[in-house]
Amino acid sequence: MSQRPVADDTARDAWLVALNPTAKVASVLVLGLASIVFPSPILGALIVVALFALAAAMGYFRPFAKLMIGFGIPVTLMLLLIQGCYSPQNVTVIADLGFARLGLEGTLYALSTVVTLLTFLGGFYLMNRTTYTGELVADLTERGLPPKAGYLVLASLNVVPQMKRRMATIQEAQVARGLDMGGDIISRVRATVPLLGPVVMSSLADAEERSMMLETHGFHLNERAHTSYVVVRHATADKPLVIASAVVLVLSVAARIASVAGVLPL
Amino acid sequence: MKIEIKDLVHEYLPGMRALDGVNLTLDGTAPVAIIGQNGAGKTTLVKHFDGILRPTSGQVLLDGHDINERSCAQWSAHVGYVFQNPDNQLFLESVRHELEFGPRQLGVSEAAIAKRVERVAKLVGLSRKLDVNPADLTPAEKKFCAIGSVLTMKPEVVIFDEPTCGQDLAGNARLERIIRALRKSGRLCITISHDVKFVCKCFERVVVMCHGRVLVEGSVEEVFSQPELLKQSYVIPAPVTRVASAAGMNKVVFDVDSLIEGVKAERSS
Amino acid sequence: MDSIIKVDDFSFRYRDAKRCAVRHLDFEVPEGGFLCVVGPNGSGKSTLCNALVGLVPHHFNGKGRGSVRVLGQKVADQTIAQISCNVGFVFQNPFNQLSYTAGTVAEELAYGLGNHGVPRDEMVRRIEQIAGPLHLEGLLDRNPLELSGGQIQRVALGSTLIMNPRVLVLDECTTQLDPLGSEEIFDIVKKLNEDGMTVVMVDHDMERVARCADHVLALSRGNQVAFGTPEEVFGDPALEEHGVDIPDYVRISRTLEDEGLASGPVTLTEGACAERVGKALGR
Amino acid sequence: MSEKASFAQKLKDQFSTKSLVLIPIAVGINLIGGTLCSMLKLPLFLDTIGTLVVACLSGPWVAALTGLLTNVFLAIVANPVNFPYAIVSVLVGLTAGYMARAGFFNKKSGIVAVWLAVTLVNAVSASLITSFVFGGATGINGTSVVTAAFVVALQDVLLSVFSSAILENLLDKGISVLIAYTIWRKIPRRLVSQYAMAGIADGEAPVGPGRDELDDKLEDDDLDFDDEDEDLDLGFDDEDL
Repeated sequence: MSQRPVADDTARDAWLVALNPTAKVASVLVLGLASIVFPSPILGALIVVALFALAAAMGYFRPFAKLMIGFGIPVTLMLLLIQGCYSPQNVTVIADLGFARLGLEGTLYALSTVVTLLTFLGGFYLMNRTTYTGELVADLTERGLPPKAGYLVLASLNVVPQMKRRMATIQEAQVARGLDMGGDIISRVRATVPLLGPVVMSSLADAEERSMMLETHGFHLNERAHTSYVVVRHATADKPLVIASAVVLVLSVAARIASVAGVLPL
Repeated sequence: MKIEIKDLVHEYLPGMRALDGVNLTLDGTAPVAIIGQNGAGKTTLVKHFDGILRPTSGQVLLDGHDINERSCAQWSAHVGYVFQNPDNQLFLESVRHELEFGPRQLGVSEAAIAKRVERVAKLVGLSRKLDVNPADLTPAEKKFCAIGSVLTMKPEVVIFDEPTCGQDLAGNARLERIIRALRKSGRLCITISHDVKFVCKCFERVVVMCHGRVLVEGSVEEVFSQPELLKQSYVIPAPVTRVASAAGMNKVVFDVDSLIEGVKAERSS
Repeated sequence: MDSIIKVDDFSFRYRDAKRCAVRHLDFEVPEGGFLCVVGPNGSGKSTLCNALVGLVPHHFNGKGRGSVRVLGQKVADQTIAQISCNVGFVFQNPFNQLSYTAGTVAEELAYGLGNHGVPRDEMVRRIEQIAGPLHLEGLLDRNPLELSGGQIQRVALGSTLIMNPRVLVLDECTTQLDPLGSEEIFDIVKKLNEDGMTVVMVDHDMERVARCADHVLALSRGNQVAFGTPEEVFGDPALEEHGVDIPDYVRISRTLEDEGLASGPVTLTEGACAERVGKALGR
Repeated sequence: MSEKASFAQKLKDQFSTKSLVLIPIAVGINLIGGTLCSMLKLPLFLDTIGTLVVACLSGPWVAALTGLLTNVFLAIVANPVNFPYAIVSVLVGLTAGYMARAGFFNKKSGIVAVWLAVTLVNAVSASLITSFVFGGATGINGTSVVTAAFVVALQDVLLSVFSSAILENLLDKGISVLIAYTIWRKIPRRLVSQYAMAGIADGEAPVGPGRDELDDKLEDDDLDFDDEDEDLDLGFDDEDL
């Protein structure tokens, strides 16, 4: 998600890219929450279908489907087994598998959990594909996030690829000194220290210089609000999107209350 | 040890040739320097000498054995490689442990290890710092610690990647001494360096690389008497060499003493 | 000319250190000057650089004596952020000079400005201003972490120059670069100096030092062993005894003189040195 | 000074610039644990080593923040399933941090205690989340299969989840703690002293930017290198192996 999306107005996903990053995050969170609150898996399932449609429209259908199915199928099977067969809430038996009986309540619970997970997974995937993290952090900073928190998020994200490269070099350096990375499990566990040790040591040394860099660049200044070079996008669709999500959430809460009160037969 | 390289090609990504047909034979004990711009393929080339990288095509033979016959860890007993950044290598709690690490991986006896550590520590100038944590050493000392940790493995070939980076006058003098000691004990030293002054002073053979190929190869005199060719690979001759040629001296010189000798000789003739 | 940097009997010892990193440093640099600091490793060059930008004593703990003044103000009385508006600092490792918050070079350049609350229009203007001289125009949209060391070092230079400092401190900033990359950085610095920037540079390439410095400060084990013009400093035969390297041009002219082949003051450039050799050859 | 103010001060001391810079680095170390495991083909996660090292260096709250950020990251970049487990990482960071402060990381028996404590904290909190948030399985790793097997055998979801979590954590945290301890012991005191825990561990007050008198005793330091002028021989050839 650190990749900066190229601002290409003709791209199929230009519409999604142009949305305000915070609006996107908020919508995903609110819709996910709605799917949790709603007293049946139907809402979540609808949202997942909608996300599939959106992904297809944006031109990401293949990777999106691969991700959702790759995660969705095993987790569904696992939860159907665990909850569907062994949930203490099971009263209504819907099938007999021989070694265990599948209960309706547990099955519904398992399905609710799965669709909620898929809502978050899919929502965040689409958000990541179309949002530049720097823009999201700039937006959140403008909205009151402390600049130091923004630093932590961005630096954590950016440091990983560099560390991976470094680890590859360290691996070469240690193998050149005769470190055997094969062998039995104990020798492989032992090999973690020569590989990770230099990463930690040199990172500690780097931390010194990096904090010097931050200090000479005014990291500690907080008399004035920090500004950013990144342009935060705002679109006319931002508000309707967030409002629509909020409405879905409110309706879900209402549905949940109604269901608890016994008005709605779900 | 004899290193033969035949039509060596290496591609990090298909179609992107970092090495584009290198043919080279390194033999004997005369120290070899490999020079050239960044991206010319120097590091890629030497990483084939101990099997860190494998040829995409072509052959690398060490004493007649194909490099692919053994793993990098197995070659490490024969070919030592000192990386440019010692921080990527050092991880133990003392210099002594660092120096012992390599031979211990090779299964050398404790008595022999102790002997090696003592000798190598003296050579790299860390005898008095054997119990110091490498992280507490100065960057220059860390570099010598990394060099020492490879030398204790008693490799037949030693490869240095930019050893002079971050060294001062005293450090360079020590490096020179290490290179001499390696030669004296019959080992081949191969060094990648940008430091032309250092190369002229300590090395006999020079390989100039450019765009993944060997541009020139030969004795220091042969290589540095072809300034036009060197220009292609952005190698600038040492200050003394430049001064001598600007002053119109006939002889190619590399240090102040030989320049003075040359001046005397040309005056008397 | 006014002294832009004034170091007055300055000594400093780091908290856990047994000995002083620098002792009794005492020198001045005029506005627009080019000071090169030379000396073996561990002679206190980096400590001096850190003191000029206020990292000593604000970031590194320890005990100090004497004063370091930049633009007439004591460094110890200002914050690092205040000093950094006047003094730009570039050090050795390019990768540690990235903020790690920027996805593009342009953002990286603007990072310091953002912390000072400079509006975006001004950022854009200043980036345009410095991208040219630093040859960064084509790189502005690239990810800084994917650049080469030399390119990152130019970005690091840019991210300090964007604050419009009047003094630039360079602590071995070309050591990890290849000759072409370091020459590029160096040419930029030379140009900045010609345009009036005061430069303090630590460098191991003595020929380069002789070529461009107008002042040289030689340190050895924390002591100031020589300060003056390159002719004065390198002309002193005692310098090498302190472990300080000297340019080969100086060595050549001195040996020629000692051998009675050609006399004259020490030569500092390739041209002057070649001329001297020519003279010795009788041409 | 009131108890609360001193706690706030302590907290502030933990978050110095150096600690702040350390956090992303520690998150990075946590995250490359996975790379390390695939490099060495280890069936482990090793995703808490950064948190544990930081716990030793900078204390519980910095470690907790490291844990939190690690999971936030995994949630956004890899799979949102990781997000609720941020609580687990935070608790692990706090546990390790307070234990480090109490000196448990300084001796071998202490390490066993850290291992058990971290394992327990992790297993209990993680299985509560797995059971009550996810209904028993998340399907993102092999543990879920173990859990399913336990469910079939034990017929109890929470107990099964906890059993598989304990098994997984005993192994993974054991090795993580061991690696973190090995690395921690090798970090020189000079580097350690720059982070907040140094003052706490040594009982010394950090020296502020001092401009006070300097004792002018100039000790002649050790020469950096041995001064040997004669050529040294590696002398390997006469050595019998």
